[in-house]
Amino acid sequence: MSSGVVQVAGEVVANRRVGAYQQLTLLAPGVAGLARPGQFVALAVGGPTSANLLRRCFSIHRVEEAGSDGGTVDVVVAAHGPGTRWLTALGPHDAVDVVAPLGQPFPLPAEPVACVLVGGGYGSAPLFWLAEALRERGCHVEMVLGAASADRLYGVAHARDVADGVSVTTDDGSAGTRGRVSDVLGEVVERTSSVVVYACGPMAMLRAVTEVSAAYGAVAHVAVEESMACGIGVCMTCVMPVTGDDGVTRMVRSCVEGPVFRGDRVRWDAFDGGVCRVPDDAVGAPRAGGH
Amino acid sequence: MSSGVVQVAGEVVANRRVGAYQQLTLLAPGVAGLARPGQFVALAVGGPTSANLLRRCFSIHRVEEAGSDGGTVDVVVAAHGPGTRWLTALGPHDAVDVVAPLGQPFPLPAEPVACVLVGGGYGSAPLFWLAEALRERGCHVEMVLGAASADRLYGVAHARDVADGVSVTTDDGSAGTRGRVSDVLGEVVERTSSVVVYACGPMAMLRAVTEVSAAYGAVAHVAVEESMACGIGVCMTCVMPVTGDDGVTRMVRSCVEGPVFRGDRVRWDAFDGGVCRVPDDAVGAPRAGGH
Amino acid sequence: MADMSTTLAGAALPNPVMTASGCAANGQELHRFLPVSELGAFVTKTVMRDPRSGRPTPRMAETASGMLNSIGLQGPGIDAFCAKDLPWLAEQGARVLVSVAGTTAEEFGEVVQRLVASPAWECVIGVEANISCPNVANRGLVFACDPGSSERVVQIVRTRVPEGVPVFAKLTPDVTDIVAIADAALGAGADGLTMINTLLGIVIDTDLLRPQLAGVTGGLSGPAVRPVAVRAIWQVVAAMRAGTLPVAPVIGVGGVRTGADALELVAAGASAVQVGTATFNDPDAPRRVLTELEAELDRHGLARFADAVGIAHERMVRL
Amino acid sequence: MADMSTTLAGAALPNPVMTASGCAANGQELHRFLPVSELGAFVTKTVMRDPRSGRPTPRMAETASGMLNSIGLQGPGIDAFCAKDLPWLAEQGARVLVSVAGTTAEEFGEVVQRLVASPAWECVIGVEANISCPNVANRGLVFACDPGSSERVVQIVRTRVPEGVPVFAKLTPDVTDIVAIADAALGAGADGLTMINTLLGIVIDTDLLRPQLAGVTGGLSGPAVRPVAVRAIWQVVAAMRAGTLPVAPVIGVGGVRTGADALELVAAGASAVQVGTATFNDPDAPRRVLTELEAELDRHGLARFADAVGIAHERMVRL
Ligand SMILES: Cc1cc2nc3c(=O)[nH]c(=O)nc-3n(C[C@H](O)[C@H](O)[C@H](O)COP(=O)(O)OP(=O)(O)OC[C@H]3O[C@@H](n4cnc5c(N)ncnc54)[C@H](O)[C@@H]3O)c2cc1C
Ligand SMILES: Cc1cc2nc3c(=O)[nH]c(=O)nc-3n(C[C@H](O)[C@H](O)[C@H](O)COP(=O)(O)OP(=O)(O)OC[C@H]3O[C@@H](n4cnc5c(N)ncnc54)[C@H](O)[C@@H]3O)c2cc1C
Ligand SMILES: Cc1cc2nc3c(=O)[nH]c(=O)nc-3n(C[C@H](O)[C@H](O)[C@H](O)COP(=O)(O)O)c2cc1C
Ligand SMILES: Cc1cc2nc3c(=O)[nH]c(=O)nc-3n(C[C@H](O)[C@H](O)[C@H](O)COP(=O)(O)O)c2cc1C
Ligand code: FES
Ligand code: FES
Repeated sequence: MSSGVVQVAGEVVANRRVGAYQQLTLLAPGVAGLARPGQFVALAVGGPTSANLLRRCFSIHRVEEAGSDGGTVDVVVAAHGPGTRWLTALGPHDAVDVVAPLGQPFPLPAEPVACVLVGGGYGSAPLFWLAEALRERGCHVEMVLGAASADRLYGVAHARDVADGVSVTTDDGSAGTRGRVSDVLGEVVERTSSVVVYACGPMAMLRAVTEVSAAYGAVAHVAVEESMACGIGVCMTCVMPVTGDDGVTRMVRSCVEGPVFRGDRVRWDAFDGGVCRVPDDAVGAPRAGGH
Repeated sequence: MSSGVVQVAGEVVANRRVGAYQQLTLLAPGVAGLARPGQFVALAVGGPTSANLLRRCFSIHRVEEAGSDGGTVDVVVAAHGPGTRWLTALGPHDAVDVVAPLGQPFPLPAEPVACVLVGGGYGSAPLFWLAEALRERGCHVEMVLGAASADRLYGVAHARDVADGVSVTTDDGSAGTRGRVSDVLGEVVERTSSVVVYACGPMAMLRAVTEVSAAYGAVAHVAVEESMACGIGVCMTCVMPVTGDDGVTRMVRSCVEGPVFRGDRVRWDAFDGGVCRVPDDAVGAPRAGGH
Repeated sequence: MADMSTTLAGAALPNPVMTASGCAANGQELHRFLPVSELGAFVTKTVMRDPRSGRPTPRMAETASGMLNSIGLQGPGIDAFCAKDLPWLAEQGARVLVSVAGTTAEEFGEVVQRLVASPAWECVIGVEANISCPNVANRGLVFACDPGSSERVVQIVRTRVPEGVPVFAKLTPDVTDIVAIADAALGAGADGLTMINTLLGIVIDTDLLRPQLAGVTGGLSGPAVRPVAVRAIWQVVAAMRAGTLPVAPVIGVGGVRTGADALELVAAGASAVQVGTATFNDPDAPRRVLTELEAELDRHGLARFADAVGIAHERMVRL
Repeated sequence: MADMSTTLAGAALPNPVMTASGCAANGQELHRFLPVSELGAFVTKTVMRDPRSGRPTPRMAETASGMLNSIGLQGPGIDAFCAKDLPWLAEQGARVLVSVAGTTAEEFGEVVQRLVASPAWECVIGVEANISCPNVANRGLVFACDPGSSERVVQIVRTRVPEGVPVFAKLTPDVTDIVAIADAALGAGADGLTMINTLLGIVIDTDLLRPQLAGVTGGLSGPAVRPVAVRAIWQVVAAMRAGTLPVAPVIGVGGVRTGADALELVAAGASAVQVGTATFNDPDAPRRVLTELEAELDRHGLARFADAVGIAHERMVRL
């Protein structure tokens, strides 16, 4: 576990609309120097009278190390419930308490191999500085960005700057290839002889990406999005079944041991219909009668 | 009960510091035309994610009837707990839900008599347009404004514009006479041969004003400030013992039957140490054993 | 637009949204904001036999997403209620659910007897027995904390209310086993249940370092308690569906502020929903909740409100 | 600056603020934000005999000023706890209140037996018996819902914990009469009480129209429930002061987010305070609560924390 985490009284520097999302730039001294691609921030919402106690988690889109101001962090937020609606409505100088960086980053390859970065919807947000980090290491980087519709794609133009190739898919065909990222991923992996795939997006997409990657001989690192109450590892709400190096499945916390996991270690068979069961072979699984 | 009340989505037009207070001007279409001096507004606080459900009540300081914008209402707010802190921090264009006007206004005399208006702290807020209304009727109007210290006085300069004479007291002597409003009130009533005293401020002051007024032969109308959960007469939290025309004491709702009561009708004997007991002779008072 | 009508043990209502007892007085004040006839039913402040002054003040404390109240059942008494309040409600065309209480089981009976004799009785679509109030005969213990006391009250009330007019027992959540209390009430003849009354709570005034309410304890209400209300409804309705409790309609109450909140109670099994504390925040809340609930049903493609009642028991994931 | 030390049935603590069981894991994660040795005591996640995977997900739902959780007591089991977690806490210089549970009274005993044998036992300043968990021998009914079951567990735990180390029984508020349960626990040898555990609740997911938690019910916590915690503490401490319950220290927990919140529980009678859900909002909450509580005591001119304990019972207005 990385212990490089801070809690800071942040402040909104900018809040701009990007497609269906709001991109927030937060002044958050100390975060930029610690953060790595794949980690996330946990933001308090609603201000001092808020009825919403739990923090909201967002992938770090980019960081800017300190000038005199201590550094900023960017997140890309989809307005959904009360917390994200509050965040997306903030203006410059508004206060936001920030805990960051949290979780495990994407592991970077030791060698300059070819990689494919796959993002679904706002899931592409953390992939751009990952692409930069990979290219700095001499990796060939291609991106596959998908979404339900064109306005829900994030960062296609940016992708063209940081990647060696970009493919786009939309469910409704309003941009790029009609279909899902997993429909085109195999071809990209094959063409680029990629050995690593990085992905961030909805669970169903991550599962498909894992399967396609495996079929084409690549290892997938996926950043998951489980419902989190604390984000810092103390509440045990964000667990999911993941198989360890020892071949044993445990219910692990996606906030501290994830959010990035090897796709082939995630027990996708346990996820169904919005519920994740405890596999019978998991450590401490309930015996008949349950607990 | 006046039925002229509206609920409107208000908006902050201005919020300026005045001494220890913030004076808020709210765009609140429809309120100005209905309101009379002594009535109050009930404001929702904290916005859509608020944990503070109950409305906060404030005396109407002034109203401005519609230009094209539907009219405004001013309140003078002392920051105290979470609700008033939220309100006093609002800026132009911020939204505030307004229910107003509420409660019974100060009764105006049928004849052009001499009157004294007594305000304690922000309690002076509703007295200025009352003074104007009284002077329009030809009344001689004097004001007595008191507070703990000079910064907690509200509207002394304004008072000089709308009243025929102004006395000031502070507990610490930082402005005007050192002492309480009730210390100077008798002299003013006597000098002006006033027959009516209007007062707004803390309970202890209202009680003293009532006693002094009676001693000098004037009738006191006092605007009380009881803890209110709804402000509209449906919750029964804001009751206090008041004697009716029939000589019978009842626990009446200060939000609909008040906040203005004849001082000599209020059962001051029931108030003690921050608690108001039910007088034994009140209608429905608990018998031995209680309820 | 979904068909919003609902039926509660024979009482047919055009829509399922009501006020909650004690949160709308007896209608006249709220009527300035929303016509009481637009409500599925208007629920009166609990009325007792004699006029009551209620408790000393302070009577309320704000809490996180809720409030504490200790009104002490202040009211004019049943005779004044029948002479003034009920006729006024009848005149407005309101459907009225009258909430009654007594400090003894017999007093409940007396109140109902006088109520039934009221010339305005025809506007009454049901009687809600507020058994979540103190029983002087049992050390002031709340009737609904004890199955036996609950039974006695419901029996008397049911006997005095004419057939065809349903009786609802209003339960407190402050019990170890709410299904047992529900069972006692239904066994004694209640036609339905109202759940939940407030939770017992205390707030300390940290300036004065003493209880903020003059009466020390108060009832906790508002969105803060909604999960407890949903749970109580769920447990009782699950028992009905499992055949271990007689089937009867439930009126849900507790923490409803929006249409989505109301839908939670309905999906858990409530056939109607009362809006209480939220009315203090927004005098228009009961009407707004109805509009929002309609929109929720439309969004889910449910043609009839009745189709949503208890739906979460069917859609529940079995593990 | 007030003297913040407190004593709990012989355990002397430098200050009265603790984490709450299950809200700070076993310390390592929180330690990144605040040194666990600065706490009055660190309260561990409830540990059981065997490793447990806990419940399926979703395990949590946000509620108005609170949340619902259904973790299902996930944990590594007592052996791993003694081998790894407790030594780590001891190394940091933490004073540890170990929360234990079992699905039977005997399992409680086994857990304690192994705990006491741990080489790191010396950092343990007390054992908290989480009797607010399901008893398989009694249809899964929570131990603390029944005086008899509570008694049996406390007896076994008290027997196995060496003398001089206090045992606290952690009670659920979901009972008709919490004083009766407190009486059973104290009668069986508990040295103190921890109040309160979560309230049973349900949230319906209004998109899916089914319970949001995979396990259907969950425990409600956070500021929403604070008035219930204060009331529970008040009732039990009032009974102690009235001589109808043995006098014993109470650890208060439930909805504490600020120093003023903590002071509410203390003034109602708590000799120490745990901070749970608020830690999810602010990882620094336990330390901040302590600082704010000190400031509150200074503001009131109270020289010693102990002077504030139960003060509201003395300042209460007698009507
Ligand atoms: C590691 C991680 C990275 C994420 N990155 C992004 C991002 O870059 N951009 C973005 O728009 N969203 C992101 N999300 C999802 C985002 O956290 C949720 O959309 C948000 O918390 C919902 O809050 P709300 O108030 O709108 O909804 P509500 O439904 O009111 O939230 C209620 C509670 O549930 C939790 N919750 C609800 N949905 C989710 C979810 N999908 N994931 C985790 N917790 C949830 C919230 O934290 C809160 O505690 C990420 C989530 C995780 C776990
Ligand atoms: C008729 C009337 C007129 C008032 N006029 C003014 C005014 O012109 N300017 C001004 O600054 N204040 C005025 N007050 C007092 C003002 O309502 C309270 O200061 C304010 O509600 C406190 O809210 P809070 O969030 O700061 O405090 P909190 O203590 O958090 O409030 C908690 C709850 O208690 C109620 N409450 C607390 N104090 C009071 C109080 N003194 N009176 C009524 N309810 C209270 C609040 O409405 C809220 O529901 C008036 C009160 C009444 C009843
Ligand atoms: C101020 C107040 C007064 C109440 N008075 C009564 C009452 O007289 N009779 C009754 O059965 N319930 C009474 N209640 C309880 C409500 O009817 C309702 O059951 C409870 O408040 C939960 O619903 P809510 O969260 O929507 O308010 C009262 C509640 C409040 C807040
Ligand atoms: C996520 C979570 C997990 C919890 N786990 C436990 C537990 O293992 N053992 C226990 O005794 N209490 C547990 N609790 C209850 C808390 O210790 C505490 O009693 C309760 O949450 C009320 O305090 P709060 O409002 O400060 O959170 C848990 C609470 C939460 C929110
Ligand atoms: S979100 Fe709390 S442990 Fe992961
Ligand atoms: S404040 Fe609700 S009746 Fe007066």
